[in-house]
Amino acid sequence: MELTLNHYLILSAIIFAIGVTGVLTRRNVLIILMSVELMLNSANMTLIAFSHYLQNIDGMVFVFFTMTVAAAEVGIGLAIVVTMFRNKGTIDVGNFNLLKG
Amino acid sequence: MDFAVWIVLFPLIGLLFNTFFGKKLPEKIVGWLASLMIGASFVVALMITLKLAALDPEHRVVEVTIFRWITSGNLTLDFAFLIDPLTSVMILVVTGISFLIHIYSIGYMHGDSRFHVFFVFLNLFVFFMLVLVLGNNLPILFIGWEGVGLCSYLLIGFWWEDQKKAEAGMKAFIVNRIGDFGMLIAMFLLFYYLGTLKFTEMFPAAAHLWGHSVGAPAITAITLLLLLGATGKSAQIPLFVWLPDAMAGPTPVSALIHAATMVTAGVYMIARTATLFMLAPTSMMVVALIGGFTALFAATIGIKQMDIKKVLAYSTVSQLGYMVMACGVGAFSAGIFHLMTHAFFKALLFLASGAVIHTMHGALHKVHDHDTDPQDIRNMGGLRKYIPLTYWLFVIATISISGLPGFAGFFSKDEILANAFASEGVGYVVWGLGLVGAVITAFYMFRLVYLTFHGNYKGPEGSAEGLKESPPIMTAPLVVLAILAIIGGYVGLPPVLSKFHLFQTWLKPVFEPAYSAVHYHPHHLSHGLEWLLIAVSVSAAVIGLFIAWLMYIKKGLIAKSDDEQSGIQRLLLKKYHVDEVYNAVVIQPLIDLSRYAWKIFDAGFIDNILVNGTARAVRVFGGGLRRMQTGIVGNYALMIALGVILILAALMGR
Amino acid sequence: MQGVMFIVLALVTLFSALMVITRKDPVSSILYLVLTFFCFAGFYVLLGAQFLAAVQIIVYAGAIAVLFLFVVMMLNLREPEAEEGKELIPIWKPLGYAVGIGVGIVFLSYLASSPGPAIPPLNGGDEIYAMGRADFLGKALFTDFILPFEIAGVLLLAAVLGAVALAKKKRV
Amino acid sequence: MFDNLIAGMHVGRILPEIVLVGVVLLAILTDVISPRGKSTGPVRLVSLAGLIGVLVATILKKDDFGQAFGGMVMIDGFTFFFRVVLTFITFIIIYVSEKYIGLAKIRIAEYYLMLLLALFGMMLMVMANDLLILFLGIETMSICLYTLVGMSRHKASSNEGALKYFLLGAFTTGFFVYGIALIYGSTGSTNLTDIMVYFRTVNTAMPVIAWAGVGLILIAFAFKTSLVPFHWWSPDAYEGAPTTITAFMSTAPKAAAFAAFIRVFYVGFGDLSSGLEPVLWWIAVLTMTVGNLIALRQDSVKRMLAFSSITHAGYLVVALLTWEQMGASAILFYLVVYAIMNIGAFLVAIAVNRDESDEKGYSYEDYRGLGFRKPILAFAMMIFMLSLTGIPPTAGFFGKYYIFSAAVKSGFVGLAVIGVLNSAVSVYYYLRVIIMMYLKERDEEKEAPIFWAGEMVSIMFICVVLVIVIGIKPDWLLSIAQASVSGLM
Repeated sequence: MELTLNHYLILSAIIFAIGVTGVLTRRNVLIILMSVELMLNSANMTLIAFSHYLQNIDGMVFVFFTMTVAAAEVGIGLAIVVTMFRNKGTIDVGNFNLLKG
Repeated sequence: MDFAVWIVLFPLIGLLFNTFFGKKLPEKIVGWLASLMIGASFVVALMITLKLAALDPEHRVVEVTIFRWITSGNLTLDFAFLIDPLTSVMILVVTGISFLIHIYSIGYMHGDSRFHVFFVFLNLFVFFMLVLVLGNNLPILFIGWEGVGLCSYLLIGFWWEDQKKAEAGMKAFIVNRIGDFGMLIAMFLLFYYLGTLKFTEMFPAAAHLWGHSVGAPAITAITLLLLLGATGKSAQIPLFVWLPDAMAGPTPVSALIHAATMVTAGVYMIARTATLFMLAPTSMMVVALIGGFTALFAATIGIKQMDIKKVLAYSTVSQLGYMVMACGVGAFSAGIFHLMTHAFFKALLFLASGAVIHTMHGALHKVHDHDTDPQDIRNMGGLRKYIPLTYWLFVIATISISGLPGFAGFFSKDEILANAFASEGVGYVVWGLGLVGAVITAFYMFRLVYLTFHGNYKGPEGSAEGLKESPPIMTAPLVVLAILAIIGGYVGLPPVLSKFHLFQTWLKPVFEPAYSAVHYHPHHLSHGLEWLLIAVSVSAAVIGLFIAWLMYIKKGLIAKSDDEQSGIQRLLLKKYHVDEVYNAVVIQPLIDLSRYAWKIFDAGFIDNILVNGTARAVRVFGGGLRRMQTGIVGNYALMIALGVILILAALMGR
Repeated sequence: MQGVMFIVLALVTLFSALMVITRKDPVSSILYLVLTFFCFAGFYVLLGAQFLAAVQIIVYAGAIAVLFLFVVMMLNLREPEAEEGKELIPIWKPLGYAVGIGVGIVFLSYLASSPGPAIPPLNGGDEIYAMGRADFLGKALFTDFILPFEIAGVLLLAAVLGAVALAKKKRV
Repeated sequence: MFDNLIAGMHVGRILPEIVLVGVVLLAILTDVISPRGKSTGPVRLVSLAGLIGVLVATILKKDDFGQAFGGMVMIDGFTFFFRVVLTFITFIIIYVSEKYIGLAKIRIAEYYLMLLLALFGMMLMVMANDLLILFLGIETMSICLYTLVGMSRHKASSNEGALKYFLLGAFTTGFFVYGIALIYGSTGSTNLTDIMVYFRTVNTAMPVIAWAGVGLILIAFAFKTSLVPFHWWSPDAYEGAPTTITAFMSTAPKAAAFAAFIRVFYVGFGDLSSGLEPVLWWIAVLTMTVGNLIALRQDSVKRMLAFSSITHAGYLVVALLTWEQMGASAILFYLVVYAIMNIGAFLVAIAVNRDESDEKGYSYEDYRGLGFRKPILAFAMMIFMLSLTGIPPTAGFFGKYYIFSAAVKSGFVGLAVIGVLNSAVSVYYYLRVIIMMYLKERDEEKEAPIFWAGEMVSIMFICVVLVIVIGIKPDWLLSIAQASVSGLM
C-alpha cells in the first residue's frame, strides 16, 4: 500500500474530532484538557505531513512552537485547576456556574 | 459673509462664561449676559438677512465654511453653514424669540438656586438650534437635532428633585430616539444613493436620479424615514406623546423649546428636504394626512384638559399638525409662514400662562397653600380683574391662534387651508380636517380664556389679595410678542388682498427647485373661491368662539373634575336646561371624541402597544437568549463546535 | 512496510484516543494519552521528523502527561464524574457526541474533495531525509526563525509567572 | 556571513518590543529585591517608566518602516498606530490599578508583570505578518489574560471566569492551529504576503481545504474578539475578572485582535472577500443583536458592559465586511473611541461598586441617586453612557457614524439598518444607568462609600474631555486612522 498525504490528513482529522468530542462530552476538567491536547497533536501531525509532502521545513518548525505553547497552556491550565479545587473542592465543570445569564 | 459664524459663537461665549463664572456672579449679570449674547446673535441674524436681501434672488445661497469636518473615503464634509432665505427666516425667529424669552426668564427664574445652570442650558439650546437650521448638510443638521433634544431633556428635568419631571424628560428622550432612528437610516440611504449629504449637491443629484421615476420605492422609503424623524421631533402622530409630558419643565422652556423653536425642527427639516419629498408623492400624501389628523386629534384632546399648560401643549401639537399638513400639500412656504406666526403667538401664550402661574403661585404662597395646583384652571377664574395686562396679552394671542381676521394666525392658517383645498389628491380631506380643527381650536382657546380670566375667582379663600401683575421684566417681552402676534401676518397677505406676497417671494428661490424637479405648478384659486374659503375659515373660528362663549359665559358652565365629567350630560340637562339637541349634537360628540382620541392615541395605543409592547417583546426575547448563557463550559463548547460546523459548511461550497 | 506500520499505528492511536475521552478514571485516561503521544511520535518518524518525534516524547509524554498525573495525584482527584447534574440539559452528552462526529464529518468531507497525492518516501534522497534532523531544525530555529524562538522564551516566562501567581499559597 | 544575516533582519525595527522585554525583566528584578509583600509600588513605577520608554522607542522608530526578520513581522503605520494605542491603554490600566488591587486583595507584582507581558503579546499580534508570529502573540497574550482573570484567587467567580476562559481558549487554539496547518498545506507558507500571492494567482482553482483553513482562522479571531456564536466566554470572564482587568480586556486585547483580524483578512485573505461575505454578514448581525438583547436583561452594570462589548464588536465586523480602506479606518477610529469611553465607564463602576469582596456586585442599585450624591461622578458616567449609546455630540456617535456610512457606501444597507436599530435598542440599558443616577431617590441607608483614588479621577477626567473633544472635532483622529491603514491595502 502506498501512503498518500490523505492517509495522514484523514487520520489526524479523525483524532481531532475525537478530541473535540472529548471536550464536549466530559465534565472532568483534566480530561477536557487532555482532549485539547489530542486536538493540538493531530494539528501537529497535519503540519508535519504537509511539511513532508511540500518538502518545506516551516511546518516542522511550527510544530516545535505548538509544543511549546501546549506545554505553557497546560502549565497555566493546571494552575487554574489547582486554585479552583482549593476553593470548591471539585473539578467538575458542571459545578461551576456561578457566572451565568 | 464670514461674520455669520458669530451667530453661533455668541451663545457659546455666553454659556462658557456662565459655566465657569456663573455660580459666583449675581443673577442680574448672569441673566443679562446670557440674554445679551442672544440679542447679539439676533443682530447678526438681521445683518445676514439684510445682506442676503441685497443679493439677486437667484444668488441668495451662501455657504460659509468653518472647518474641514469629516473626511472618510469618498465622503468629505465641511462644517459649514448654508445661508439662504429659509435659513434667514429660521435664524430670525429662533434668535428673536429666544432673546425675548431669555429676558423673561430673568424674572421668572428669579431666586432659583440653580439660576446660572438654567441659563447655561438655555444658551446651549440656542446654540444647537442655530446649528440645526444653519447646517449645510444632513450630519450637521443631525448634530443640532440631537443637541436640542439633549437640551430639551436637560431642561424638562431641570428640577431633578421632582421625580415626575425627570421621568417626563426621559420619555421625551426615548420617544425622540425612535424618530432619530428614522433620520439616521434615511441619511445613510441618501448617502448610498446620492454619494453626498450636502444639501446643495444632494437635491440636484436626487432630482437627476429620481426625476424620471417619481415615486420610486427608494425615495419613498427615504422620505418616510425622514418623516418618522419629523414626527418624533415635531410631536406628530404617532410620536407626539412626549410633548404634553414635557410641559413639566419650567414655563420659559415650554415656550422656547416646546412651542416656538425646537418642535418646529421637524417642519423645518421637511421644508429643507422639500425636493426629496416632492419626488415621492406617496410620502407627501402621508405627510399631509398625518399633519391633518394630528391637527384635529390634538385639538380635540385639548378640550378636556384642566392644566393651563397642557391645553397649550395639545394646541402646539395641533398647530404643528397644520404646518406638517402644509408641507404635505406642497405649500412649504405656507408651512414656514405658520411656523413663524405660531412662534409669535404660542410663545406669547406660554409666557402669559407663565405669568398667570407666577401670579397664582405668588398668591397661594402668601396664604401658605401648597396643595392647590397653581396650573389648574379650576382654581382660577376672574383673573381679568387682578392682572388686566396679562389678560389682554393672552386674549391677543388667543385671537391670533384662533384665526380671527387681522391677526397673524389668520393669514398663515388661511393660507394653509387654501393651499390644502387647492391641492390634488387628499386635498379636500385634509382641508376638512383642518377646518374642523379650526373650530375646535377657537373653542378650547376661548374656553381657556373664559375659565381663567372671566367669572369669579375660585382659588382658596384669602388668596385673592395676593394676585398681582408680574414684574415688568416679564411683561415687557410679552408686549413685544403681542405686537408681533398682531402684525406678524402682514408679510404674507393672501392673493385677494395683495398681489405681492412678501414672505412667499422671499422663500421662492428655496422651494423653486423642488417644484421644478417634478414639474409641479401650484394651483391658483379664483378670487371668488378664495373669498369663500376665507369666509368659511373665519366662520369656523367664530363658531368655535361662539360655542365657548355660550357654554362658559352665557351659561356660566364651569369645568369639572375628571370624575364628574362622565355625568356631564345629566348636569347639563338638570341644572342649565340646555337644549337636548344641541347637547347631543355638539357637546357630547366633542367630549366623546376627545376622550376617544385621548385613549387611543395617548394612554392606550402609543404607550401600551408601541412603546411598551415592543419593549416587552424585546425583553422576552432577550430573556430567552439569556438562558442560553447557562454558565456551563460544556454547553459553551458545544455551541462553539456547532458554530464551527456551520461556518465550515457554509464555506464548503465556495 | 511503511503502509503496514501506518495501519497498525493508526489503529492503536484511534483506540487509545477513544480511551482517553471515555475512561472514567482520570489516571487511566492519562496513561492512554501517553500511549497516544507515543504513537504520534511513531508517525513523526514515518514522516521523516525524527527530531520532533524525540521532542514529542520528551515534552508530551515526559513533561505534560506527568504534569497531569502529578495534579491528579496531588489533589487526589480520582472520584468518577457525576452522571447528570441539575444544571445540565439532559441531552447534553448525546448532543456532544453528535456535534463531535459532525465536526469530524465536516473535516473529512473537506479532505475527501482534495486529491491527496502520494507523499515522497523517506529513502528518496538525503535532502529529504535531512530535513527533520536536529541540525537542520536547529539551524532554522537560530536563523530564519530566531524571532519566534525568542518569543517562545518570553511566552514560557509568562506561563511560569502566571502559573506561580495562580497556584502559590497566599504570600501575605 | 553572520553580520549580513543580522543586518537583513532589521532588528532595530522591533526596538519597542525589545525595550518592553527589558522592562519586564527589570520589573521582575525589582520585585525580587523589594521587601516581601511591598513590591507592587516599585514594580508599578518601573512598569510605567518602562512603558514611557516603549512609547519613546516607538516614536523614535516611526520612520523606520518595512518588514523585519525575513518578512515575519511588518512594521508600518498600522503597527505604529496600534503600538501607541495599546501601550497607552496598558499604561492607563497600570496607572489606575495600585489602589484597586489593594481593595481587591490581589496586590502582587505578577499583576503588573502579566499586563506587561500581555502587551508584548498584543504588540506581536499587530505586527505579525506570519501566522506563526500571530499564533505566538495570541498565545502570549492569552496566557497572561487567563492569569489576570483568575488573579482574585480567593473569589470563586474569578476562578470560574479564568477556568472558562482558559478551557474555551485552549479549545479554540486547537481549531486555530488546525486551520493554520490547512492553510500551510494548501499554500505552502504561513507568511501572509506569500499566502496573498498564492491566492491571487490560483484564485480560480483554489484547493478546497484552504477554505476550511480560512474558516478555522476566522473562528479563532471570532473567539478572541467575542463574536457570536463564539462569545460565550466573554461575559463570564469579564464578570469574574478584577474590574481593572475587565476594562483592559474589553479594550486592548480586543483592539489587538481586531488589528490582527484586519491584517490577516485584508492582506492574507483579501482576495477571498466575496466568499467570506455571507458568513461575516450573519456573524455581524448575530453579534450586534444577541449582545444587545441579553444586555437588556442584566442586573449588574459590569455584566451589562460585558454584553454591550459584544455588541460593539458586532459594529466593528460591519466595518470589517466592507473590505475597504474606509471601513478599516472606521474600525481603528472606533477602537480608540471605545477604549476611551469604556475605560471611563469601568472606572466609574469601580468607584461606585459597593463591596469588592462580593462575588457578583456592580448592581444597578448602587447607582441610585448618584446624580445628587456625587454630581461630577454621575455626570462623567452620563457622558460615557451617552457616548456608548452613540448620541452626538459625543465621540461614540462618530464611531458609529463612520462605521455605518462605510457600510452603506459598500452597499451593506441592510447591515447598517440593523446596526442603527440595535444602537436604538442599546439606549434602554445604557439609559437605565442614567435613570438610576438621576431619577431614583437616594436610599441613604444602603449607600456604600465611593471608592476614590486620585489616579482614577484624573483618568476619568481625561476620558470625559476626550469623549467630548472627539465628539466635536473627530477629524484629526480619523485622519490618523486613515493614514494608518493606507499602507495596508
